[in-house]
Amino acid sequence: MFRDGRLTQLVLDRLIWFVLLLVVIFFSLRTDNFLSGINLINILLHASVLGILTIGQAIVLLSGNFDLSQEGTISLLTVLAAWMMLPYREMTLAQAGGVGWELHPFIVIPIMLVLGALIGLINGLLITRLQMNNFIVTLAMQLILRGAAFVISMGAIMPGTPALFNWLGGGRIGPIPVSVIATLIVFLVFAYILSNTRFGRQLYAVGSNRQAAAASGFNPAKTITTAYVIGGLMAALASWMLLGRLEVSNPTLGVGMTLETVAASVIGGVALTGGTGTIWGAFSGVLLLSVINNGLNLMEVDPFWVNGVRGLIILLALLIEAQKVRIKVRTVQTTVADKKAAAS
Amino acid sequence: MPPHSETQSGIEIGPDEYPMRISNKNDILLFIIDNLIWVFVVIALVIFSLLSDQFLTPNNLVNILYRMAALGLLVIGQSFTMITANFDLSAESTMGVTAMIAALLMASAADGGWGLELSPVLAILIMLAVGALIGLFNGTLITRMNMNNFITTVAMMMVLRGATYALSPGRSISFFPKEFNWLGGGTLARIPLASGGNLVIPTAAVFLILAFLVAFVITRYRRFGRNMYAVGANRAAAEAAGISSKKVIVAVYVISGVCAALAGLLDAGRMDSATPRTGMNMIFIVQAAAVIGGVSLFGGRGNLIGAFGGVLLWGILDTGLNMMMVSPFWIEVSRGALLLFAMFVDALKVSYLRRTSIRKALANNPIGLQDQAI
Amino acid sequence: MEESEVRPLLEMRGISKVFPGVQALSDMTLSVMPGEIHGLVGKNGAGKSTLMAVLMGLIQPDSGTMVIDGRQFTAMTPAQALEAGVAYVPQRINLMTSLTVAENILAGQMPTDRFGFVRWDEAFKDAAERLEKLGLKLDVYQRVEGLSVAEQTLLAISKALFSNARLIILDEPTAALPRPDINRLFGFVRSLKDRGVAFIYISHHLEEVFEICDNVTVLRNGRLVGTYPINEIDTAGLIRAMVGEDVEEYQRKKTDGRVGEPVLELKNMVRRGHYEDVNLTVRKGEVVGIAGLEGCGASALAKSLFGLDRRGLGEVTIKGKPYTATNPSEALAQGLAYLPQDRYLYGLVGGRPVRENITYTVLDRLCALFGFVRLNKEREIVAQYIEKLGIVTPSQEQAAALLSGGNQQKVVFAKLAATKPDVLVLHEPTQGIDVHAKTDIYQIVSELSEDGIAILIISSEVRELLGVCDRILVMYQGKIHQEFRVGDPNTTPQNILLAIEGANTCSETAVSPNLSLIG
Amino acid sequence: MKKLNMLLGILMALSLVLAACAQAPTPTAESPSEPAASADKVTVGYGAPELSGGQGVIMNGMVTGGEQKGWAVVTTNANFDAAQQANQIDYFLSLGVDAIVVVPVDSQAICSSVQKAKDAGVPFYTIDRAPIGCEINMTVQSDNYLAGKQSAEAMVALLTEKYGEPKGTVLELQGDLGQNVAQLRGGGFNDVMKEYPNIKIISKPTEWKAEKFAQATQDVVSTEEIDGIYMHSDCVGTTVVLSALEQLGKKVPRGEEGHIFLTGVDGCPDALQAIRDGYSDQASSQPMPDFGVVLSDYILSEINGEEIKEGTVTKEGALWSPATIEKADTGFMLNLATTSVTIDNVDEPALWGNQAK
Repeated sequence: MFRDGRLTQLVLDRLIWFVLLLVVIFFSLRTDNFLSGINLINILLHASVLGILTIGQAIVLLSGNFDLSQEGTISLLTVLAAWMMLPYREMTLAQAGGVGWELHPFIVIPIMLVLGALIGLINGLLITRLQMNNFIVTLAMQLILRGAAFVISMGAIMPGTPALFNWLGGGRIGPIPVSVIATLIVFLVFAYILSNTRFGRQLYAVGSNRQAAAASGFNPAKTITTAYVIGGLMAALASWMLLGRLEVSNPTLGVGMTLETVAASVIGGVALTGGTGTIWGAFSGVLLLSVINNGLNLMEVDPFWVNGVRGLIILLALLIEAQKVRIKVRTVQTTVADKKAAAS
Repeated sequence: MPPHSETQSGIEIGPDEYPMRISNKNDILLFIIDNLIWVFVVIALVIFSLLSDQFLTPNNLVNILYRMAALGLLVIGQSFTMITANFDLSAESTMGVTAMIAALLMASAADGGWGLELSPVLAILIMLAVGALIGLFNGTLITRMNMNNFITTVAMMMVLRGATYALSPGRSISFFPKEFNWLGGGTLARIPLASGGNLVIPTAAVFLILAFLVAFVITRYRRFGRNMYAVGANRAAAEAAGISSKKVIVAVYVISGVCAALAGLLDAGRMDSATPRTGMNMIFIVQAAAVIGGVSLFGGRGNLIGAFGGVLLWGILDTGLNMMMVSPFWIEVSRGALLLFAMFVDALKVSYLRRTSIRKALANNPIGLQDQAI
Repeated sequence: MEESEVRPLLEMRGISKVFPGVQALSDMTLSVMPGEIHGLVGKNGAGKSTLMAVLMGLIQPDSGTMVIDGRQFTAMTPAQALEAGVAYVPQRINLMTSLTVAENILAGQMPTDRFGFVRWDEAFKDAAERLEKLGLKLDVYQRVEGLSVAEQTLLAISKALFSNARLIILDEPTAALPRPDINRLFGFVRSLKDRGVAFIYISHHLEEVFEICDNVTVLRNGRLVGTYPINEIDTAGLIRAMVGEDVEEYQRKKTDGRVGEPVLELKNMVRRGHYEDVNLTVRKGEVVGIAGLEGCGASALAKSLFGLDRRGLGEVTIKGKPYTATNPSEALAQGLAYLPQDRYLYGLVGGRPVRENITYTVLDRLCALFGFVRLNKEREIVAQYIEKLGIVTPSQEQAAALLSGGNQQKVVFAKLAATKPDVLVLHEPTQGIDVHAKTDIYQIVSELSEDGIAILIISSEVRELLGVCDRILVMYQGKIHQEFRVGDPNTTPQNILLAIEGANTCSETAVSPNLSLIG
Repeated sequence: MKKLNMLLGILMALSLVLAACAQAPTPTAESPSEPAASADKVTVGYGAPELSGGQGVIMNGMVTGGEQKGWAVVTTNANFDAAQQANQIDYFLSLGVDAIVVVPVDSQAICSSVQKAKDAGVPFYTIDRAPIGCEINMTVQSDNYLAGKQSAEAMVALLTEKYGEPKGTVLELQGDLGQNVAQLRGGGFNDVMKEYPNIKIISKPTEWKAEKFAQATQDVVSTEEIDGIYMHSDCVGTTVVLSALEQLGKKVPRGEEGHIFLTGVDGCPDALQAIRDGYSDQASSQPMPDFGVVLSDYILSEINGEEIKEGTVTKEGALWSPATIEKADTGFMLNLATTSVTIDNVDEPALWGNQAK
């Protein structure tokens, strides 16, 4: 069974899921209603926005780049959407109405998506056409976008987005939140796209060996740009979802999410160097993070300690996860040896 | 390091790690291009002194260094780790936690401290030790446990920040002995100016320059420094040359930890207090400064002088934008735009280098594929 | 003194290593005398690399002992191996590309003054001098990424020598070297041999083994076949020992060059500094070889044709239609496929499954609406090629990097063949591939040509060209220097080698290959 | 060539952006060209700790106060970063402003800057939070600790009304525990609650992040029996928490079975609206816009060399009046009254939440 270490590898490739299981067990022991249906839904609910974002981040990472601009996109698009939809209100302090266009959500949502894609396109072009450093470009983009969000909103919140708009973020089908269903669908779609479409192939090829990809007739620049456009689109989708759930825009929305998405991706086995990792891996990372956040909310932890504990758990998860590398090395050696045996 | 990551960004063909030979025109040109960051610094200085007449005063210029001291120390630490192709995102929290620990050690129980009321010197030594320990821990996890350096340090960042909140708990601690504040807040000298008034030279400003000099000497003129580059450039080859990459990596994390502790010392000394949020959200700016300065995110490239330039540039932007009285609502946008602009000019440099393939390195690497493929 | 003369520098006895499911080495014995150049041959997977890994301390043997220079080891660490004076020069050069030549040479031991500060001036001087001793002309200030493959190989070998190694393992050192460099290398190896340094020389180029080695050890399936003094065995015998049965040299059924209309036509191709007035025609079903030294313009020509490099002036037509491709995708679209020399860098995406690697070039044809790949169709095609080219892989999903060299090359072939090209340009198609796989590759080539594809082979292995091609063009200094039609009486290896060297015969270069070819 | 054109194009675009930033419409600042601190014109430097929610209001208040007097008010934003705030005060000093007004990011860390200002002879004022451990000219604040207490008392009353005795479970949505605003608002609340052992407090930190308000509410309310929620900031919280409750089907108006009591500090417009609609119960409203306006009077009088005296200050129709000025060891302290807003006084026009800009 273990002869060629396939089973071992099978397990190792999915180790993160076992880690996840461990964490779940831990929390269900430490808290009462952790495993209650409603709470499981909560977990998925929190996994939704982060999940959508992480898809974008993971795809950009797979192409061998970073996207730090996503959280800026969220700030800007949430503010912009509220600003376009809400009726004009004489600006009471700290709280603004819209610009007065009162656009219908069906107009606003496409605008958001287009803008998101556009931001991604700009990132992509700057990085591929001009060979600008992806890290800095997207970081600068983040500053610009969030800054713009503040300029538009003057720091004020804009509450009361229309119900139609909120459906994605806040609506429910039976007991299941729409956002959860939507997120799962998006994950399915992209998992399929990455494994079964031309783009998916190009993404992995470009991410793991750019020269070979180019020599196979691919166009790395185009692929990377597309990756960024998807990143932007996902950010836009996430903005829609988030704003729909909160029903109020706030220029500080999305602060600090970049780290979370990158963390989720990497925990899920997406390599920062590109080319390795899967959407489902990223999904497992997202789940792990949201399980931890949720569990800590249910546990009676000293509020001062919450973040510390959170970090600790992630650290432990990584520690377990990391052990596979050693074992893997051995398995790979064997497989190679097998090949050699087979060859001779 | 994936081949494309290199071709991605211009600045990674940054300043050379070896002494430049100025033998012919090309080399001089190359030298300028390689140190483009300094051109940026000058341009920024000129622009802002045109826009704001309070900008180009000796005191203000010195103060830029003074304000960037803590950031600068973090950049040094980060550059060390980045040269070996690692990240240390926990640095910002290390800075916070060490400062807080020192404060707790010195403050009386009445002021929310631990009531030990240690002498500043002792406190400083301890905080540096703690910094080193954190670095050691990071390094060990990453080298011995094969944990991904990025995500590990992110987790550590959370842990340490949490610890800072929990230790304080949540409160700031202030009013330290003069000796403790000397490095961060003290002044070294007052030089009377012809224009009247004094040129005040803060200790921190001088210390920053010294620190960068030392760091530069280490990375260029010590074996350890060269081993760092070797490990970052090609870990396997370094191993083959008998360099113990694990030792080197652990060492750079320790250094990064100590630098973060020093940053904490500077910050706490300057503010005369340690807050639970000390250092929060600095890390990306730190990395940005390093990268603008030509330190590669993927190891083996860049030098500390360049990184210093990066720090200066950031400081100038910060000061300049504030002094131009740009509305706070607009300031972030401007900062981002300027950053983008710097990157853009840098990109121009690379495309120029490739056109006139002065350096075979560029002719060889397959950027060309990408261009034609479009 | 006396016994140290007779005492072998390296003695490996009864080395065995079992990986789960495979006996990688069983009771291997190897003994190398000081100043001996010891050939180590065997097909891929015969256990050469495992044995070397044991010697390098990378793998701990299950049983057996090693005696290096009188010191006995049962197992050792890489550090110990280095310390004992064992150095390894891998086939794929492993240098710090972003650092200078000097730093690569002195890595880990930069000269320092008494305060421990690195002395750069001395470092560069020292490095330069060391290279000088080897007769190696390299700019020590240059970054390695700026060096050519050949230069990098030489640098890597020199590095091993600088680390005061007593026993140097050369793994396919000549794979990417032009003849003059090979001669320089061999000359150098011999000079060291006289100083008592021993070499283990791993190569698939048997003629080189005959040229340089004193003794040769043959492995098969992890077992020792035998160790022979070089002058007591010939090529045929060696191959027999490696393969286990007689394989006569491959001979493709030659087509007559005149039949079949021209497919690929180059007219007055000029790219200054690379090649000038190149005119050549490849006809349907014809296999044309290009031989020449590194930098003779052949590889530049091939790269330019495929759009990996600027093309320069001149007219190219495929089947009469003007050929205008400026990048690989256009090239493939216009019917020209190229098998790159470095399959690791340009050929394969190692991390991805065989299936994907094979279909990269034809995705568009496989894609339905919205670029969705029709998977079953894909699997079909892949299965075809796996079967047709006899690729040995446990499944289509196997990561390409885990295949043996020969099978990897076959995958690249499949990738190209899948595009159903009119013209196929092969660059060193059998580099670093074992004898068996080579025969397979030749088989594939001839089948493809029978399918009517015009094939252009650039190779440094003359016997290979003689075996496969209808015509052999020799390029020298950017020009087509001479043409040989296979079957003509004057088409002998010697003449071709002479032409490659530019006709002006310098004894050493002309003679040494002869020896090997006669053998 | 094409490439070059594109480069130029982007170059143009970027320089435009830059221009935009340089001459950004800065409602608060004079154009950089003329020296900020000229003899005739009074310049005040204002340092905000951040710009979202109530802080934006306070800044606007200061700006309007200054503009009424024809001053130039230079504004900066420290983004929660004490060191950054110190930098910005340095800039003020090098600009030679006539007075510095700051909402300290950190009440203790500010003191080093205070010292600098003293050395430079520039008067120093703080709003919303007094410094701890150093003396300044004046602080205008409405007691955050008091605000917390008010919300706590309201909550206790509501719980008593519900159960006949003070008991139940309350979720406390905390701000950033690293900032003493959150500490004061939490402290005031918990000090009151200490006296009622039967009231269980579940505290969750949110770092003022709307997402975290939502998540904590979702997680806790769906798994625990929650009677009430106390928010350290109803500007950030109200809408978010209510929508979270709605999604849980627990958004029930006052008086009906299963209504969850909602109290908070700030008194933002939407909080008041929620009170009107019957979903929220109490808000401790601070006269944020008035801070700056009131302070500007005292700055003016000090510039004119008048002394600030202790005693009570009254202003017609202002909710904060009567206020008291007392001399604390951190300088003069003007405490503006905090109003506990309930359904009874929610329509009071003087509430800042009801005022238009």
